[in-house]
Amino acid sequence: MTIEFVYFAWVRERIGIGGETLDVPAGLATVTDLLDWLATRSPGHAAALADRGAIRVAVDQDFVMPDAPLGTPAEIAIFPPVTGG
Amino acid sequence: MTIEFVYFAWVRERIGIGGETLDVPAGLATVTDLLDWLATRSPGHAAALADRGAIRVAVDQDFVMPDAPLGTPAEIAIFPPVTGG
Amino acid sequence: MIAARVQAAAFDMAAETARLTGGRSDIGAVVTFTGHVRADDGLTALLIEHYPAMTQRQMMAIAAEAWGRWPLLGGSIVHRHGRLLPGEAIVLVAIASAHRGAAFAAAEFLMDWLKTRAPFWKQEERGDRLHWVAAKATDDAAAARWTAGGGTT
Amino acid sequence: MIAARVQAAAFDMAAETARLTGGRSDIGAVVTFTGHVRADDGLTALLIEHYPAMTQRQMMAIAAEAWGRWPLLGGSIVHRHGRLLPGEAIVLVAIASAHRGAAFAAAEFLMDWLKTRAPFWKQEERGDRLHWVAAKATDDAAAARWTAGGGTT
Repeated sequence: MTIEFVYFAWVRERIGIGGETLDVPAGLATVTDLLDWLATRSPGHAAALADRGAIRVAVDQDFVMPDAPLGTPAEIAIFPPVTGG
Repeated sequence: MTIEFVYFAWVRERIGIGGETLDVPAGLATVTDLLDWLATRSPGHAAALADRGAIRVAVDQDFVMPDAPLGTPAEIAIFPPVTGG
Repeated sequence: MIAARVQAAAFDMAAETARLTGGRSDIGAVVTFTGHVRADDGLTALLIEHYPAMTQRQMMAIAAEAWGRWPLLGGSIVHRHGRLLPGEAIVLVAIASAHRGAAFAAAEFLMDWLKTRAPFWKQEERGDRLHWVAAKATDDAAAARWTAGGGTT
Repeated sequence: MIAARVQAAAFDMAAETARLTGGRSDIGAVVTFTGHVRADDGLTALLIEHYPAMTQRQMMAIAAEAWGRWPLLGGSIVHRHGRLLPGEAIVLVAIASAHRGAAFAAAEFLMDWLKTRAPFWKQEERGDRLHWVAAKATDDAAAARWTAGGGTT
Protein backbone atom coordinates (compact mmCIF):
# COMPACT_ATOMS: atom_id res chain seq x y z
CA MET A 1 0.00 0.00 0.00
CA THR A 2 1.35 3.44 -0.98
CA ILE A 3 0.69 6.30 1.45
CA GLU A 4 1.53 9.98 1.27
CA PHE A 5 3.07 11.10 4.58
CA VAL A 6 3.16 14.76 5.62
CA TYR A 7 4.95 16.18 8.66
CA PHE A 8 4.53 19.50 10.47
CA ALA A 9 6.29 21.68 13.06
CA TRP A 10 9.00 19.89 15.07
CA VAL A 11 7.97 16.49 13.72
CA ARG A 12 8.93 17.83 10.28
CA GLU A 13 12.20 19.24 11.66
CA ARG A 14 13.23 15.99 13.41
CA ILE A 15 12.41 13.80 10.42
CA GLY A 16 14.15 16.37 8.24
CA ILE A 17 11.59 16.47 5.41
CA GLY A 18 8.09 17.89 4.95
CA GLY A 19 6.72 14.67 3.55
CA GLU A 20 7.41 11.49 1.65
CA THR A 21 5.60 8.81 -0.33
CA LEU A 22 6.17 5.36 1.16
CA ASP A 23 5.22 1.79 0.41
CA VAL A 24 3.81 0.50 3.64
CA PRO A 25 4.05 -3.23 4.41
CA ALA A 26 0.89 -5.29 4.69
CA GLY A 27 -0.24 -6.43 8.14
CA LEU A 28 -0.19 -3.12 10.00
CA ALA A 29 -3.49 -3.15 11.89
CA THR A 30 -3.59 0.19 13.66
CA VAL A 31 -2.20 3.70 13.52
CA THR A 32 0.20 2.77 16.33
CA ASP A 33 1.48 -0.19 14.29
CA LEU A 34 2.13 2.18 11.39
CA LEU A 35 4.07 4.60 13.64
CA ASP A 36 6.12 1.71 15.06
CA TRP A 37 7.10 0.75 11.52
CA LEU A 38 7.77 4.36 10.49
CA ALA A 39 10.06 4.91 13.51
CA THR A 40 12.46 2.24 12.17
CA ARG A 41 13.17 4.09 8.94
CA SER A 42 15.83 6.53 10.25
CA PRO A 43 17.19 8.03 13.47
CA GLY A 44 15.21 11.17 12.58
CA HIS A 45 11.97 9.22 12.30
CA ALA A 46 12.76 7.48 15.59
CA ALA A 47 13.43 10.80 17.34
CA ALA A 48 10.27 12.40 15.97
CA LEU A 49 8.07 9.49 17.02
CA ALA A 50 9.75 8.63 20.35
CA ASP A 51 7.18 10.33 22.59
CA ARG A 52 3.82 9.17 21.32
CA GLY A 53 1.98 11.35 23.83
CA ALA A 54 3.51 14.42 22.19
CA ILE A 55 2.32 13.70 18.65
CA ARG A 56 -1.03 13.71 16.88
CA VAL A 57 -2.07 11.88 13.73
CA ALA A 58 -4.58 12.77 11.04
CA VAL A 59 -5.69 10.22 8.46
CA ASP A 60 -7.03 11.78 5.27
CA GLN A 61 -7.36 15.13 7.13
CA ASP A 62 -9.26 13.79 10.14
CA PHE A 63 -7.78 13.35 13.61
CA VAL A 64 -7.48 9.70 14.67
CA MET A 65 -6.72 7.95 17.94
CA PRO A 66 -3.59 5.73 18.11
CA ASP A 67 -5.65 2.52 18.30
CA ALA A 68 -7.74 3.40 15.24
CA PRO A 69 -7.72 0.71 12.51
CA LEU A 70 -5.37 1.76 9.73
CA GLY A 71 -7.69 1.10 6.80
CA THR A 72 -6.48 2.21 3.35
CA PRO A 73 -5.64 5.88 3.68
CA ALA A 74 -4.26 8.12 0.93
CA GLU A 75 -2.57 10.64 3.26
CA ILE A 76 -1.29 10.47 6.81
CA ALA A 77 -0.20 13.60 8.69
CA ILE A 78 1.96 13.55 11.82
CA PHE A 79 2.43 16.65 13.96
CA PRO A 80 2.53 18.02 17.53
CA PRO A 81 -0.65 19.19 19.30
CA VAL A 82 -1.92 22.23 17.42
CA THR A 83 -1.38 25.80 18.63
CA GLY A 84 -3.44 27.96 16.31
CA GLY A 85 -5.90 30.72 17.01
CA MET B 1 -37.30 70.47 50.74
CA THR B 2 -36.89 71.33 47.05
CA ILE B 3 -36.25 68.44 44.67
CA GLU B 4 -35.62 68.36 40.94
CA PHE B 5 -37.80 65.67 39.33
CA VAL B 6 -36.99 64.22 35.91
CA TYR B 7 -39.19 61.83 33.93
CA PHE B 8 -38.36 59.54 31.03
CA ALA B 9 -40.10 57.44 28.35
CA TRP B 10 -43.82 56.78 28.97
CA VAL B 11 -43.60 58.17 32.51
CA ARG B 12 -42.65 61.49 30.89
CA GLU B 13 -45.48 61.16 28.37
CA ARG B 14 -48.16 60.39 30.98
CA ILE B 15 -47.10 63.20 33.31
CA GLY B 16 -46.86 65.45 30.27
CA ILE B 17 -43.54 67.14 31.13
CA GLY B 18 -39.89 66.12 31.13
CA GLY B 19 -39.30 67.39 34.65
CA GLU B 20 -40.27 69.85 37.33
CA THR B 21 -38.91 71.45 40.48
CA LEU B 22 -41.16 70.77 43.47
CA ASP B 23 -41.31 71.67 47.13
CA VAL B 24 -41.77 68.36 48.87
CA PRO B 25 -43.58 68.30 52.23
CA ALA B 26 -41.71 67.21 55.34
CA GLY B 27 -42.43 63.80 56.81
CA LEU B 28 -42.04 61.61 53.72
CA ALA B 29 -39.96 58.73 55.04
CA THR B 30 -39.36 56.54 51.98
CA VAL B 31 -39.28 56.65 48.19
CA THR B 32 -42.73 55.04 48.17
CA ASP B 33 -44.09 57.81 50.42
CA LEU B 34 -42.72 60.37 47.96
CA LEU B 35 -44.37 58.61 44.99
CA ASP B 36 -47.68 58.46 46.90
CA TRP B 37 -47.50 62.22 47.40
CA LEU B 38 -46.42 62.87 43.80
CA ALA B 39 -49.36 60.82 42.44
CA THR B 40 -51.84 63.27 44.00
CA ARG B 41 -50.57 66.24 42.00
CA SER B 42 -52.50 65.61 38.74
CA PRO B 43 -54.36 62.90 36.84
CA GLY B 44 -51.23 62.56 34.70
CA HIS B 45 -49.02 61.97 37.71
CA ALA B 46 -51.56 59.47 39.03
CA ALA B 47 -51.63 57.59 35.70
CA ALA B 48 -47.84 57.51 35.42
CA LEU B 49 -47.38 56.17 38.94
CA ALA B 50 -50.39 53.82 39.13
CA ASP B 51 -48.47 50.61 38.52
CA ARG B 52 -45.52 50.76 40.87
CA GLY B 53 -44.13 47.47 39.57
CA ALA B 54 -43.74 49.08 36.15
CA ILE B 55 -41.62 52.03 37.27
CA ARG B 56 -38.08 52.48 38.50
CA VAL B 57 -36.63 55.31 40.58
CA ALA B 58 -33.13 56.78 40.70
CA VAL B 59 -32.09 59.16 43.48
CA ASP B 60 -29.17 61.40 42.54
CA GLN B 61 -28.45 59.08 39.56
CA ASP B 62 -28.43 55.82 41.52
CA PHE B 63 -31.17 53.19 41.38
CA VAL B 64 -33.10 52.84 44.66
CA MET B 65 -35.63 50.34 45.98
CA PRO B 66 -39.14 51.59 46.86
CA ASP B 67 -38.55 51.17 50.60
CA ALA B 68 -35.29 53.16 50.59
CA PRO B 69 -35.21 56.10 53.05
CA LEU B 70 -35.81 59.34 51.17
CA GLY B 71 -32.93 61.34 52.66
CA THR B 72 -32.27 64.78 51.17
CA PRO B 73 -31.84 64.22 47.44
CA ALA B 74 -31.20 66.91 44.85
CA GLU B 75 -32.63 64.99 41.88
CA ILE B 76 -35.16 62.17 41.59
CA ALA B 77 -35.71 60.39 38.27
CA ILE B 78 -38.75 58.24 37.52
CA PHE B 79 -38.91 56.00 34.47
CA PRO B 80 -39.87 52.53 33.18
CA PRO B 81 -37.43 49.59 33.31
CA VAL B 82 -34.56 50.42 30.97
CA THR B 83 -34.23 48.96 27.45
CA GLY B 84 -30.82 50.05 26.21
CA GLY B 85 -28.02 48.10 24.61
CA MET C 1 -9.03 52.16 31.02
CA ILE C 2 -12.48 51.72 29.50
CA ALA C 3 -13.75 54.91 27.85
CA ALA C 4 -17.53 55.35 27.70
CA ARG C 5 -19.59 57.87 25.80
CA VAL C 6 -23.08 58.55 24.45
CA GLN C 7 -23.58 60.27 21.13
CA ALA C 8 -26.14 60.80 18.37
CA ALA C 9 -23.60 60.32 15.57
CA ALA C 10 -22.60 56.99 14.07
CA PHE C 11 -19.38 55.43 15.35
CA ASP C 12 -16.51 53.76 13.51
CA MET C 13 -15.84 50.34 14.95
CA ALA C 14 -12.50 49.95 13.19
CA ALA C 15 -11.28 53.31 14.54
CA GLU C 16 -12.39 52.36 18.08
CA THR C 17 -10.49 49.07 18.03
CA ALA C 18 -7.47 50.65 16.33
CA ARG C 19 -7.36 53.17 19.16
CA LEU C 20 -7.18 50.27 21.68
CA THR C 21 -4.47 48.28 19.93
CA GLY C 22 -2.43 50.95 18.09
CA GLY C 23 1.26 50.94 18.97
CA ARG C 24 0.86 48.18 21.58
CA SER C 25 2.24 44.65 21.60
CA ASP C 26 0.87 43.42 24.94
CA ILE C 27 -2.69 42.91 23.69
CA GLY C 28 -3.47 39.38 22.52
CA ALA C 29 -7.25 39.51 22.23
CA VAL C 30 -9.85 42.06 21.18
CA VAL C 31 -13.56 41.25 21.44
CA THR C 32 -16.16 43.59 20.02
CA PHE C 33 -19.93 43.59 20.25
CA THR C 34 -21.97 45.77 17.91
CA GLY C 35 -25.75 46.03 18.29
CA HIS C 36 -27.82 46.91 15.22
CA VAL C 37 -31.43 48.03 14.66
CA ARG C 38 -33.53 45.11 13.38
CA ALA C 39 -36.52 45.82 11.09
CA ASP C 40 -38.76 43.42 13.03
CA ASP C 41 -42.47 43.48 12.13
CA GLY C 42 -42.24 46.48 9.82
CA LEU C 43 -40.18 48.67 12.15
CA THR C 44 -39.20 51.90 10.37
CA ALA C 45 -36.98 53.44 13.06
CA LEU C 46 -35.87 53.13 16.67
CA LEU C 47 -36.03 56.24 18.87
CA ILE C 48 -33.60 56.11 21.77
CA GLU C 49 -33.97 58.39 24.79
CA HIS C 50 -31.60 58.48 27.74
CA TYR C 51 -30.85 60.20 31.03
CA PRO C 52 -27.47 61.83 30.39
CA ALA C 53 -26.37 62.58 33.96
CA MET C 54 -27.12 59.04 35.13
CA THR C 55 -25.79 57.37 31.98
CA GLN C 56 -22.42 59.03 32.36
CA ARG C 57 -22.17 58.27 36.07
CA GLN C 58 -23.29 54.65 35.75
CA MET C 59 -21.15 53.91 32.69
CA MET C 60 -18.06 55.04 34.57
CA ALA C 61 -19.01 52.87 37.53
CA ILE C 62 -19.60 49.73 35.48
CA ALA C 63 -16.41 50.32 33.48
CA ALA C 64 -14.51 50.48 36.77
CA GLU C 65 -16.17 47.27 37.93
CA ALA C 66 -15.21 45.40 34.74
CA TRP C 67 -11.66 46.73 35.10
CA GLY C 68 -11.50 45.26 38.57
CA ARG C 69 -13.00 41.89 37.70
CA TRP C 70 -10.84 40.95 34.71
CA PRO C 71 -7.22 41.63 33.65
CA LEU C 72 -8.09 44.06 30.86
CA LEU C 73 -5.79 46.27 28.79
CA GLY C 74 -8.34 48.73 27.38
CA GLY C 75 -11.91 49.15 26.33
CA SER C 76 -14.49 51.37 24.74
CA ILE C 77 -18.25 51.68 25.18
CA VAL C 78 -20.25 53.83 22.76
CA HIS C 79 -24.05 54.06 22.92
CA ARG C 80 -26.07 56.14 20.47
CA HIS C 81 -29.29 58.04 21.11
CA GLY C 82 -31.85 59.67 18.83
CA ARG C 83 -33.58 58.23 15.76
CA LEU C 84 -31.85 55.23 14.19
CA LEU C 85 -32.85 53.40 11.00
CA PRO C 86 -32.95 49.63 10.45
CA GLY C 87 -29.45 48.24 9.98
CA GLU C 88 -27.76 51.11 11.81
CA ALA C 89 -25.41 50.34 14.71
CA ILE C 90 -26.73 51.36 18.15
CA VAL C 91 -24.07 50.27 20.58
CA LEU C 92 -20.43 49.18 20.62
CA VAL C 93 -18.46 47.44 23.32
CA ALA C 94 -14.79 46.74 22.51
CA ILE C 95 -12.49 45.07 25.03
CA ALA C 96 -8.75 44.36 24.84
CA SER C 97 -6.89 41.88 27.02
CA ALA C 98 -3.83 39.63 26.88
CA HIS C 99 -6.04 36.56 26.53
CA ARG C 100 -9.43 35.79 25.04
CA GLY C 101 -11.27 34.54 28.14
CA ALA C 102 -11.17 37.89 29.95
CA ALA C 103 -12.02 39.84 26.79
CA PHE C 104 -15.09 37.71 26.02
CA ALA C 105 -16.30 37.74 29.63
CA ALA C 106 -15.93 41.50 30.11
CA ALA C 107 -17.67 42.28 26.80
CA GLU C 108 -20.63 40.06 27.73
CA PHE C 109 -20.75 41.51 31.23
CA LEU C 110 -20.86 45.08 29.91
CA MET C 111 -23.54 44.25 27.34
CA ASP C 112 -25.70 42.54 29.97
CA TRP C 113 -25.30 45.61 32.15
CA LEU C 114 -26.18 48.02 29.31
CA LYS C 115 -29.35 46.01 28.62
CA THR C 116 -30.58 46.01 32.22
CA ARG C 117 -29.09 48.97 34.14
CA ALA C 118 -28.08 51.73 31.73
CA PRO C 119 -30.81 54.42 31.61
CA PHE C 120 -31.79 54.18 27.95
CA TRP C 121 -35.32 53.65 26.60
CA LYS C 122 -36.22 52.49 23.12
CA GLN C 123 -39.35 53.40 21.24
CA GLU C 124 -40.26 51.50 18.08
CA GLU C 125 -41.57 53.51 15.15
CA ARG C 126 -43.75 51.74 12.57
CA GLY C 127 -44.97 54.37 10.14
CA ASP C 128 -46.91 56.80 12.36
CA ARG C 129 -47.28 54.37 15.27
CA LEU C 130 -44.92 54.52 18.25
CA HIS C 131 -44.47 51.80 20.86
CA TRP C 132 -42.23 51.75 23.92
CA VAL C 133 -40.10 48.61 24.08
CA ALA C 134 -40.70 46.55 27.24
CA ALA C 135 -37.81 45.23 29.30
CA LYS C 136 -37.08 41.52 28.78
CA ALA C 137 -36.85 38.94 31.55
CA THR C 138 -34.15 37.16 29.53
CA ASP C 139 -31.95 40.26 29.82
CA ASP C 140 -32.41 40.31 33.61
CA ALA C 141 -31.49 36.62 33.75
CA ALA C 142 -28.37 37.26 31.67
CA ALA C 143 -27.30 40.12 33.94
CA ALA C 144 -27.92 38.02 37.06
CA ARG C 145 -25.16 35.63 35.94
CA TRP C 146 -22.60 38.19 37.11
CA THR C 147 -23.84 38.76 40.66
CA ALA C 148 -23.07 36.51 43.62
CA GLY C 149 -25.71 33.79 43.92
CA GLY C 150 -27.24 34.94 40.65
CA GLY C 151 -26.53 31.73 38.77
CA THR C 152 -23.47 30.41 37.03
CA THR C 153 -20.71 32.78 36.09
CA MET D 1 -23.15 30.88 6.06
CA ILE D 2 -19.78 31.13 7.78
CA ALA D 3 -16.96 31.71 5.31
CA ALA D 4 -13.52 30.46 6.33
CA ARG D 5 -10.14 31.11 4.78
CA VAL D 6 -6.41 31.05 5.48
CA GLN D 7 -4.11 33.70 4.08
CA ALA D 8 -0.68 35.27 4.57
CA ALA D 9 -1.97 38.82 4.02
CA ALA D 10 -3.42 41.06 6.70
CA PHE D 11 -7.21 41.23 6.93
CA ASP D 12 -9.54 44.20 7.34
CA MET D 13 -11.87 43.61 10.28
CA ALA D 14 -14.18 46.46 9.33
CA ALA D 15 -14.55 45.14 5.79
CA GLU D 16 -15.29 41.63 7.09
CA THR D 17 -18.06 42.81 9.41
CA ALA D 18 -19.44 45.22 6.79
CA ARG D 19 -19.74 42.25 4.43
CA LEU D 20 -21.84 40.43 7.05
CA THR D 21 -24.21 43.30 7.85
CA GLY D 22 -24.30 45.31 4.60
CA GLY D 23 -27.81 45.81 3.23
CA ARG D 24 -29.42 43.69 5.94
CA SER D 25 -31.84 44.69 8.67
CA ASP D 26 -32.39 41.29 10.35
CA ILE D 27 -29.03 41.26 12.16
CA GLY D 28 -29.16 42.62 15.72
CA ALA D 29 -25.77 41.51 17.04
CA VAL D 30 -22.25 41.19 15.67
CA VAL D 31 -19.46 39.77 17.82
CA THR D 32 -15.87 39.81 16.64
CA PHE D 33 -12.74 38.28 18.08
CA THR D 34 -9.33 39.39 16.85
CA GLY D 35 -6.16 37.68 18.04
CA HIS D 36 -2.92 39.65 18.02
CA VAL D 37 0.79 38.74 18.37
CA ARG D 38 2.05 39.63 21.86
CA ALA D 39 5.71 40.59 22.34
CA ASP D 40 6.03 38.37 25.42
CA ASP D 41 9.57 37.91 26.78
CA GLY D 42 11.28 39.69 23.92
CA LEU D 43 9.42 37.92 21.12
CA THR D 44 10.40 39.41 17.75
CA ALA D 45 8.01 37.49 15.49
CA LEU D 46 5.58 34.59 15.37
CA LEU D 47 5.98 32.04 12.56
CA ILE D 48 2.75 30.22 11.75
CA GLU D 49 2.72 26.97 9.81
CA HIS D 50 -0.41 25.06 8.83
CA TYR D 51 -1.67 22.01 6.97
CA PRO D 52 -3.75 23.54 4.18
CA ALA D 53 -5.77 20.52 3.07
CA MET D 54 -6.83 19.70 6.63
CA THR D 55 -7.37 23.32 7.66
CA GLN D 56 -9.81 23.91 4.83
CA ARG D 57 -11.69 20.68 5.45
CA GLN D 58 -11.89 21.12 9.23
CA MET D 59 -12.83 24.82 9.08
CA MET D 60 -15.76 23.98 6.86
CA ALA D 61 -16.86 21.23 9.24
CA ILE D 62 -16.67 23.40 12.36
CA ALA D 63 -18.43 26.27 10.60
CA ALA D 64 -21.26 23.89 9.73
CA GLU D 65 -21.41 22.70 13.34
CA ALA D 66 -21.67 26.27 14.69
CA TRP D 67 -24.37 26.99 12.11
CA GLY D 68 -26.37 24.05 13.40
CA ARG D 69 -25.91 24.83 17.09
CA TRP D 70 -26.94 28.51 17.12
CA PRO D 71 -29.40 30.63 15.12
CA LEU D 72 -26.76 32.56 13.18
CA LEU D 73 -27.15 34.96 10.25
CA GLY D 74 -23.58 35.01 8.96
CA GLY D 75 -19.98 34.64 9.91
CA SER D 76 -16.39 34.87 8.85
CA ILE D 77 -13.22 33.10 9.99
CA VAL D 78 -9.83 34.31 8.76
CA HIS D 79 -6.55 32.79 10.00
CA ARG D 80 -3.17 34.03 8.85
CA HIS D 81 0.02 32.03 8.32
CA GLY D 82 3.64 33.02 7.78
CA ARG D 83 5.78 35.46 9.77
CA LEU D 84 3.84 37.98 11.87
CA LEU D 85 5.26 40.83 13.93
CA PRO D 86 4.23 41.88 17.46
CA GLY D 87 0.93 43.75 17.39
CA GLU D 88 -0.20 42.21 14.10
CA ALA D 89 -3.57 40.48 13.93
CA ILE D 90 -3.40 36.68 13.49
CA VAL D 91 -6.99 35.52 13.49
CA LEU D 92 -10.49 36.92 13.11
CA VAL D 93 -13.83 35.39 13.98
CA ALA D 94 -16.89 37.52 13.22
CA ILE D 95 -20.41 36.25 13.91
CA ALA D 96 -23.77 37.85 13.14
CA SER D 97 -27.08 36.87 14.73
CA ALA D 98 -30.43 38.41 15.64
CA HIS D 99 -29.48 38.40 19.34
CA ARG D 100 -26.29 38.72 21.33
CA GLY D 101 -26.33 35.38 23.18
CA ALA D 102 -25.93 33.26 20.07
CA ALA D 103 -23.31 35.58 18.58
CA PHE D 104 -21.13 35.53 21.70
CA ALA D 105 -21.48 31.77 22.16
CA ALA D 106 -20.66 30.89 18.54
CA ALA D 107 -17.64 33.23 18.47
CA GLU D 108 -16.23 31.67 21.66
CA PHE D 109 -16.95 28.16 20.38
CA LEU D 110 -15.10 28.81 17.11
CA MET D 111 -12.12 30.36 18.90
CA ASP D 112 -11.89 27.43 21.32
CA TRP D 113 -11.98 25.12 18.32
CA LEU D 114 -9.30 27.05 16.42
CA LYS D 115 -7.02 26.87 19.49
CA THR D 116 -7.35 23.12 19.97
CA ARG D 117 -8.31 21.42 16.70
CA ALA D 118 -7.30 23.59 13.73
CA PRO D 119 -3.97 22.34 12.30
CA PHE D 120 -1.82 25.42 12.89
CA TRP D 121 1.52 25.53 14.70
CA LYS D 122 3.20 28.59 16.11
CA GLN D 123 6.91 29.12 16.47
CA GLU D 124 8.23 32.00 18.56
CA GLU D 125 11.18 33.95 17.19
CA ARG D 126 13.39 35.84 19.64
CA GLY D 127 16.29 37.26 17.69
CA ASP D 128 17.94 34.16 16.18
CA ARG D 129 16.32 31.70 18.59
CA LEU D 130 13.21 29.74 17.56
CA HIS D 131 10.89 27.90 19.91
CA TRP D 132 7.79 25.85 19.10
CA VAL D 133 4.81 26.92 21.19
CA ALA D 134 3.39 24.09 23.34
CA ALA D 135 -0.34 23.40 23.46
CA LYS D 136 -2.05 24.67 26.61
CA ALA D 137 -4.24 22.60 28.91
CA THR D 138 -6.40 25.67 29.52
CA ASP D 139 -7.28 25.71 25.82
CA ASP D 140 -8.31 22.05 25.96
CA ALA D 141 -10.47 22.79 29.01
CA ALA D 142 -12.11 25.72 27.22
CA ALA D 143 -12.86 23.56 24.18
CA ALA D 144 -14.28 20.78 26.37
CA ARG D 145 -17.06 23.14 27.51
CA TRP D 146 -18.78 22.59 24.17
CA THR D 147 -18.88 18.79 24.14
CA ALA D 148 -21.48 16.68 25.93
CA GLY D 149 -20.32 15.87 29.43
CA GLY D 150 -17.32 18.16 28.97
CA GLY D 151 -18.27 20.60 31.69
CA THR D 152 -20.65 23.55 31.85
CA THR D 153 -21.80 25.18 28.66
